[in-house]
Amino acid sequence: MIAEYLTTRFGLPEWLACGGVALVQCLILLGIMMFAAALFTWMERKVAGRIQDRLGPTRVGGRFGWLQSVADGVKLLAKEDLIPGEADGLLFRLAPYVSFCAAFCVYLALPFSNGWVAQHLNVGVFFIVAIAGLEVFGVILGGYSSASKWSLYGAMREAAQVVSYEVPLGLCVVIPVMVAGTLDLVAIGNMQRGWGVNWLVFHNPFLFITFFIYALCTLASTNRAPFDLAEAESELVAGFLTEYSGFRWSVFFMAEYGSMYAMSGLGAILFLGGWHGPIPLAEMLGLSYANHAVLGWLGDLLGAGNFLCKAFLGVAAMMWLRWTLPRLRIDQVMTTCLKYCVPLAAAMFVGTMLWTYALPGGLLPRSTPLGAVAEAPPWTAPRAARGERP
Amino acid sequence: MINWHTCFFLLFATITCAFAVAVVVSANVVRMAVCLIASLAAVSGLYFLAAADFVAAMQLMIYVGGTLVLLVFGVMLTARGPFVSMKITPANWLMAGLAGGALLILLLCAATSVDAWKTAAVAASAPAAEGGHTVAPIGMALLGIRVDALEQANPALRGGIAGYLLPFEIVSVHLLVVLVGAAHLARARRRRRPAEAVPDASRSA
Amino acid sequence: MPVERVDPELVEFDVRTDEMLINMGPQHPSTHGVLRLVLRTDGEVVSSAAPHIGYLHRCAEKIGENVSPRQWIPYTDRMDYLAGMNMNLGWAMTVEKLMDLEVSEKTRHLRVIVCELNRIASHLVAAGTYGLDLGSFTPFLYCFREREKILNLFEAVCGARLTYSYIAPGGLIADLPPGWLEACERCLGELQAVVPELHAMLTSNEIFIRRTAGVGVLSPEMAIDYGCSGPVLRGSGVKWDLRRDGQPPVARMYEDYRFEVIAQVDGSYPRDQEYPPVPPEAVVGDCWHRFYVRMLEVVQSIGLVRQAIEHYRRSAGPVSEPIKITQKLPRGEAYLETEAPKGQMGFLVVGDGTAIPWRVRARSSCFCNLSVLTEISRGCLLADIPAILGSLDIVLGEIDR
Amino acid sequence: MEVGLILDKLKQRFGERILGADLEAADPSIEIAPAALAEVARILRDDPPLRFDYLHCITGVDYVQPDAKKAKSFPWEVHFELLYHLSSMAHRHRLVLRIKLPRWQGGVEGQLPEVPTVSHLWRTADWHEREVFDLSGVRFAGHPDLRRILCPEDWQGHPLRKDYKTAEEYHGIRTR
Repeated sequence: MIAEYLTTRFGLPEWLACGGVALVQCLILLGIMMFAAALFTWMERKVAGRIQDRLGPTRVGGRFGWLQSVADGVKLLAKEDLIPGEADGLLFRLAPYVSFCAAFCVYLALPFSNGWVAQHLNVGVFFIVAIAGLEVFGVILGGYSSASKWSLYGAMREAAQVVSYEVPLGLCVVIPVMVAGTLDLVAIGNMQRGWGVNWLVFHNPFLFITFFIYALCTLASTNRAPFDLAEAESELVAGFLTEYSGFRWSVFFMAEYGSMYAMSGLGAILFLGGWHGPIPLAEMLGLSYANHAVLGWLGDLLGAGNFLCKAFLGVAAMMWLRWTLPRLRIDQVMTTCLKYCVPLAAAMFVGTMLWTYALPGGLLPRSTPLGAVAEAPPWTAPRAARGERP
Repeated sequence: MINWHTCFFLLFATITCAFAVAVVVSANVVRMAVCLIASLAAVSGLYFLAAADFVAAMQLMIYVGGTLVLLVFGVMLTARGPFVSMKITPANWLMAGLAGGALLILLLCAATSVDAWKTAAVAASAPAAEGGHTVAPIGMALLGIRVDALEQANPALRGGIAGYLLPFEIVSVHLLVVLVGAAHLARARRRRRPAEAVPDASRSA
Repeated sequence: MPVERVDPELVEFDVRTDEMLINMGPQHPSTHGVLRLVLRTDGEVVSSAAPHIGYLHRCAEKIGENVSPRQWIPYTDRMDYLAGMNMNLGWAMTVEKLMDLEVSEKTRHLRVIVCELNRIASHLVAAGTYGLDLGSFTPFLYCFREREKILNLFEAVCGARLTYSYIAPGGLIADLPPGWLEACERCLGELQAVVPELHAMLTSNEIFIRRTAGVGVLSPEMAIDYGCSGPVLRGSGVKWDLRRDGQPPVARMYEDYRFEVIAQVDGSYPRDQEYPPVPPEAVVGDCWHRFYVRMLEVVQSIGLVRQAIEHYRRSAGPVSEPIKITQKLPRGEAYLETEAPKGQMGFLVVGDGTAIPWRVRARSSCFCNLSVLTEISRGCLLADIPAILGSLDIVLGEIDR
Repeated sequence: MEVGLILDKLKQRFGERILGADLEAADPSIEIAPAALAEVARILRDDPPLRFDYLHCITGVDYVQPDAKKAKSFPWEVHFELLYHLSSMAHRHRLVLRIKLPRWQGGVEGQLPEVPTVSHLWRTADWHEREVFDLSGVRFAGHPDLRRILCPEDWQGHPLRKDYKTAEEYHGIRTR
């Protein structure tokens, strides 16, 4: 939409306009991811401090130590980037960026508000689940190329865990998609408009339990809290991260925080009504495109705020878990996946299927009928008509 | 007609071919696996360009996310594992080159003999439907609805194929059974030799 | 749970991987000091764990043959540096046994106060670092916040926070400063409140139970055979505590105190305090029980210190002075073991008539407790090694001496 | 059970191999011949009325006065002594086994005295014997894995011997 606005208004050559738009979108997403990573390093220390009855950083730049993440960044940049002697140089350098790209690509298909999405994919959910599976390569390469037994242990554990948790994650993601009838994230988000009751998580009891299984699988697949076996300090020193230092180490951590934020964002859209707050403020205040374009845009902005808060709360919950629970053993992690998550998710799948079959309209009166064909946001309509692609 | 479409197409095509060659050339096992991952990911990029979203995501998930993770596991778990590098003797090179070259020539002839592909112009303005929307038709075809003949006037022609759901399910169950059997057979079973009593660690450091 | 093999004759390997020899230590976050474990692992399963010690060996016993007993006290502090008072007590009482010295009532009660407080501090460190070994960071900070309060009390008594050298052969180097007893009672009150929190955070935490119950099971016979002592022995259900069944000098020190020996005898712990129930998966002698015994002993020690404060207030007279450096030692031998937080710490002194002992020997409890590691960690997983090692609660200063 | 009774019981069974006893000392002890250690230890552990199931520690004491000046006033004759502190949890009684050994085997400097091992009776003896071998220099026949436990593997000499001189340097590091 912006692309042909630029070509008509400023007469820019067509390819420059599209290239510029794509570049701007990537920069915005990268900015969000960097800001999120910085915010979370600061927040992790504060949450840990609060839980452990201490203050966390207070003196680094101002009262609440909010400059702590910048200080960390500078420290990591200044630190020497050493590569172990017999390490496989090329793969050692490549690993963090593979992990980071996988975490970044998830943001491409993630809608922040109605239509505010970098790449409006028809297979949004499926694309995100596929890309989330690639992050494990960065870890495996990192572990193997550090050429030390400990990192190999860490890499193998992480790979086994993430790969085995993709199964229940996929199942949990399919259930809301089945209820919503489409893979397109924007459509799923639009379906949950109106009061909080319309959120998919309250659609039926099975979906409610699925949300918690999804939370568990996200914890495991982003290697957090009770499942953080890869860098289990007490056993494997730092797992595959042992040999990394300085900027490469921070790229790995940005990837981890990025994928944490993205997965909790996906959870927010699939289960917690995406960019719709519990109270439909946008309709109440009349911020819709019907009245005026700018008002509609403000409504979307409010929606984006909603979405960011929900994802933020998801990450806060992950941190809260990390500082209270001890770590699970590798075989316990595997048994929880195989013996608890997968059968439970399958049962929820069957339950939801029967539920939608028995009560097509759903138990509660819904503001928007489910399964409706995805209504693209009004201003993107013209682009759909033409065959032109960026 | 230079636009992003052709530019990206060329980029992905070169990545695929280059890394495919790299797989063959490289000596280190894990580097081979990484090159294979790169080339298959580039193939998925090609699918995206051809507006086949579903197939592209499927490629990413099945090939890159599934098969190659197993491949890397296999490389890591084998006895000498990731630290082995294979020496390739000139004789092997020769034979491989011959076989590869012959196949390449065959493919090129086949490709150029199809007249539909001859005119470059046609390729440039392929009818790329916006955003793909291929998932719903694929789903319906799976269930047996003739997607291409949907707007057909007389209803008789609309149906007609039994759909691919049943064979699809049978094949997947079959594959599962085969894999479980293979895993079971692969388990090395041997009688415990009396000498191999539980080693008392304090005797040997 | 160690990997059970259904049919011992048929050895089944999923994927034939060769065994890997891994060095865990001497610099490793969870070996509680400079201990090197050579692990032979087959995938995640550890087939044998051979500890290598001696990295912190200072040969304190050789130095003991050149200095007088009074001057050797600082060396005992540095053996189990988490329980300096108990080490001093052991050496002081051994020399008193050799010289047949008797200390005043007031000194005896003051020694009980200080040693039991040090036991609480040592168990708090054990509980905190055990949480760290299993991955939960928070209990560590709660435990050390409480331990700081006890260290402040010790600082008021003898000026040091870790190596006190407070108890010397013959008596104590100083009496309590005024107002110390009230501060001590306040601290005990706060400690009493923290114990249920620790129980909630660790003992009855589902994941903690899953990680420790049934792991590293030590049978009572093996515990006695390997000479284990303290919470490791009591965790295996052997009701043996030197404070009650020790040699006469030690038993006399605790004779007018009411306390329970914490050990699970025929299925139950002494019910003189409320504590979370024993989970069904926990087997007597596993990591969970060793941790649990330590947590219950903290409450016992709080009770003991309260009683000792009462006795101290009632006893009159000065605190007895320690012996002079030039004090002559009678000819003969004396061996005495006292109940240190980690186990039975034994000292042997051979006097030859001069002021310098002829031979000094320290028997370390962790030395024997560690020797069990090979036996109980056979067939466990790699993640169980820190769990088992943490439950044995070893200090390398004491092992290597 | 009184040490005197234990002494009589052992004397009946082993006769002259029980060399003596010191019952009045703070820790009553019984002295036995080095060769008889294994059997006496087995009886002490397995005999129901004795039941010494807990071996506290094994200590090596070196009785020699290296510098000549004090040699005259040296109260003991020159020998090496091994002390086994035993106790029984069942009967709550304690005993010290004392074994007198020549400082060097057959008087030859550097030849370590030999004593049968008891590590098959009490598993804790395994490490304690290794420590006595490492620090005091006594060889235990039949010990499964007699290596140094505290000093480095290739350390010269036994530190707790009275006439021990630390080597000038160790792997190029000056020790004195």
